[in-house]
Amino acid sequence: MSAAVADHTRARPSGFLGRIAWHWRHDPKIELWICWWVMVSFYQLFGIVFVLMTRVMPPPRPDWDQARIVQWFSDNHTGLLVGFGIIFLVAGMTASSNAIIGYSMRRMSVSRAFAYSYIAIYSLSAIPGMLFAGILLSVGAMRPDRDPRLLAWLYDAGFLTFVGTMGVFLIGTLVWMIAILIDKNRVFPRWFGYLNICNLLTEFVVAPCWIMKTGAFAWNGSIAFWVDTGVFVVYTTAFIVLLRRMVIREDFGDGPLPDPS
Amino acid sequence: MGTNVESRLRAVWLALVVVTLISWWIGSSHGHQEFRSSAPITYAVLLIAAVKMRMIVRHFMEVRHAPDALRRLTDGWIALLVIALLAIYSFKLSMPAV
Amino acid sequence: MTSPAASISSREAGTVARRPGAGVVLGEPDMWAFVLFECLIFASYFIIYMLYRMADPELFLRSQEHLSQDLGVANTLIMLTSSWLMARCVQAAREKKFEIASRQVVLTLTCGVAFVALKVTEWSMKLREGLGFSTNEFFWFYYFLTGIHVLHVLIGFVVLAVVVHQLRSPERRSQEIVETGATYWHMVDFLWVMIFALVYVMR
Amino acid sequence: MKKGDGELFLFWLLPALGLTWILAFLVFPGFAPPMSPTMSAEEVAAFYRDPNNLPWIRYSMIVFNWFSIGMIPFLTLIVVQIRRMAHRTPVLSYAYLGCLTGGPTLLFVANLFWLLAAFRPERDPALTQLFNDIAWVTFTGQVGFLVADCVFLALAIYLDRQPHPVFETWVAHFNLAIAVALAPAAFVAVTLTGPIAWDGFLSFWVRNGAIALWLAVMTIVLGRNLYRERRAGAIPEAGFAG
Repeated sequence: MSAAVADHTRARPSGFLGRIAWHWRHDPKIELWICWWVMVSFYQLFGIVFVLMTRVMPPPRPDWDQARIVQWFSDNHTGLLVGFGIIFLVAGMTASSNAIIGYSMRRMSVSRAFAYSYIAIYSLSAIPGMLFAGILLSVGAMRPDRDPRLLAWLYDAGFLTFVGTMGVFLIGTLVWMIAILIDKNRVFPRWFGYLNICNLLTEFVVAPCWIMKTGAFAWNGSIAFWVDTGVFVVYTTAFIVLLRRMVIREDFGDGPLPDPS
Repeated sequence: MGTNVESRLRAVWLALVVVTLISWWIGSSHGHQEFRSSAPITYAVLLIAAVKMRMIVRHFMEVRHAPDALRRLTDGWIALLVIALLAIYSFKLSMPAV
Repeated sequence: MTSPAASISSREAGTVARRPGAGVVLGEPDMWAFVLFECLIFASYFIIYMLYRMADPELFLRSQEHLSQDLGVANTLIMLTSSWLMARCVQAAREKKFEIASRQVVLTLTCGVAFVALKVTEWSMKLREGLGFSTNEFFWFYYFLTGIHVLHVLIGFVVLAVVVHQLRSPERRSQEIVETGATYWHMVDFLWVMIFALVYVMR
Repeated sequence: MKKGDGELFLFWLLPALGLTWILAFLVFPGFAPPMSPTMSAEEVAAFYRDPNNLPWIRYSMIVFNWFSIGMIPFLTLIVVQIRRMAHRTPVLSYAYLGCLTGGPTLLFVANLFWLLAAFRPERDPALTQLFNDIAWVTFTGQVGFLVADCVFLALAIYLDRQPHPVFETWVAHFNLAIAVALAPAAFVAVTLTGPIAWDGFLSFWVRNGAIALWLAVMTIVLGRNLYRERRAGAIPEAGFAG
């Protein structure tokens, strides 16, 4: 084994593409790195599409009249359609984030039930969390001449499903939190376990968006949207960094694989 | 030694209760049914809240034994929060409906 | 559950002669990271509340009249007392008086239950008076701030249950976990102090 | 009982279910030829009200509703194949597993809106058109999970470095090609005419053709694997032991 290590560390090239090729061929953690990079790219893409292209984040006002909503759809016609096209295409990238998080729970001293329930919950989270919004707002944007009452319904439905999907992320976060806090292997630091409480509580804080049309608790409100999104960004950044550390800490060696049977 | 700690905790608790009752007395309507905007009451109440929070943090949460950084952070948070709230109150800053 | 021996022994030394400024935090530092982040989140809630209040101070005063100051004070006293009992629990556990410590947590928990019961009573009174979440801006914040706080109290019940579980059996009794739970509970206490001042008393 | 037994039952479900899908696909009047996105609300309403169309819309969609979820056992067999590959971690099989419920669930949503549109065709034509739009955009545009499954499987195959890999390398190339063929359909809502509109060459013919081809080829490849494993007598342990 030591001979093999010496052999390919010597061959490790320096160019960017060369390095990628080296990792592809020799890095024993390549699957984990692929999942990690796909996760990071997904969140970058998500930010670009939702903030810059579709203008869905920060959300427009819930109290607009029908004329203003029709105006919004036509202002953002191309951005909505192309942006959500990208999201439809890459929706499956979320699975790699769920896979690596599920894997993190397999490294913990907890039952497999945790990893499996996390993967099961999150395998469908993208649908109420963003794809319904994408479908409804795309359908709104594709026919600007549709009856304004129907456009207004698509607008409401699109934003409420996007902002107001709560239970999936609430229970999913809860499962991960419990796993982290009872884990004896310290795969994640305990502060991150506690940070899960903050993320979990945002799902309660956002609930009034189903009731309010203006103010701090509406779907574009300073509390229901801005504070919650701030917490979510901190939380997401934290787990991306921590998952990277987890992958770096993994030590498979690079000897022969265990016999699969 | 243990009884010393006990009596200090009891003293802190008593002080907190007394201060709460004072802010209750300040805030009670004194026979008037109507609430009126009152800067002195607001200042007093928020400052009392700051003192209470600091007592809880210092004594119950034992921040007086904590590293300097944590002491500065908690004091800084309480001070900044109360200053910000009083500034908004004094200068009547308000927010468009968002 | 982990119980780093080093941290416990430094604690025990601390009970005999606390070195001022030696730099020990109550419980895990990780819990303190959480407390500080929660402070940031709640500070944003409080500031947004104040900004809304100053947009229409009259409305807030008129609505505030409908709250019962007495119930607010009762809640505050219950919360402060529970926090005191929790501090006593930490001290008792430090002195290895686990029976006493355990009793203090149970009393803390009882105070917590009384707090929630009182809060629920108060909410149902307001709702019977027709003052609901969507009544006006003041009541948005009233229900939101007291509601999110009660959620923290409910999470606190789980935390206190873990502490009781620790104290009950000689195999566990991790001082660090007891103190970590206390840190959480005191945070719930001092957040209530601010909510009480802002929602019930200020003018 | 040998571990791995029963996989052949799940496997042989697929050709049977495939027949029902082809049947329902051919019978649905909206697919032959595909409805144009440029139809006006009245034309769409007339399509659903047409007594020659209405029963076939309903029956074909009910058949889809019964059997389209049958895709999941088949995809799960592929997850088990990935678990048998020479990987150090199970993450790629988790990723594949995480994608395989999304596609059929979204197909359900499309199915729901087609059935809704057909339930009361006398409804306001604007509503019928809305339901029809949602159904078509969901049906055609939601290729993300399928694309991701193809890419994850390809990665898993490329990384399966052993003397006798579970799948041959061409299967990975083939899955990537299918992913590329499916990709344009995601942009279905961008235009109402041309190749990526929902009745267009790329979004309808290439997309659905690619899925049919993928199912046929993967059935053969997977079937060969399952029978080879049984002939060899050594069925590696399935599940998530890793």
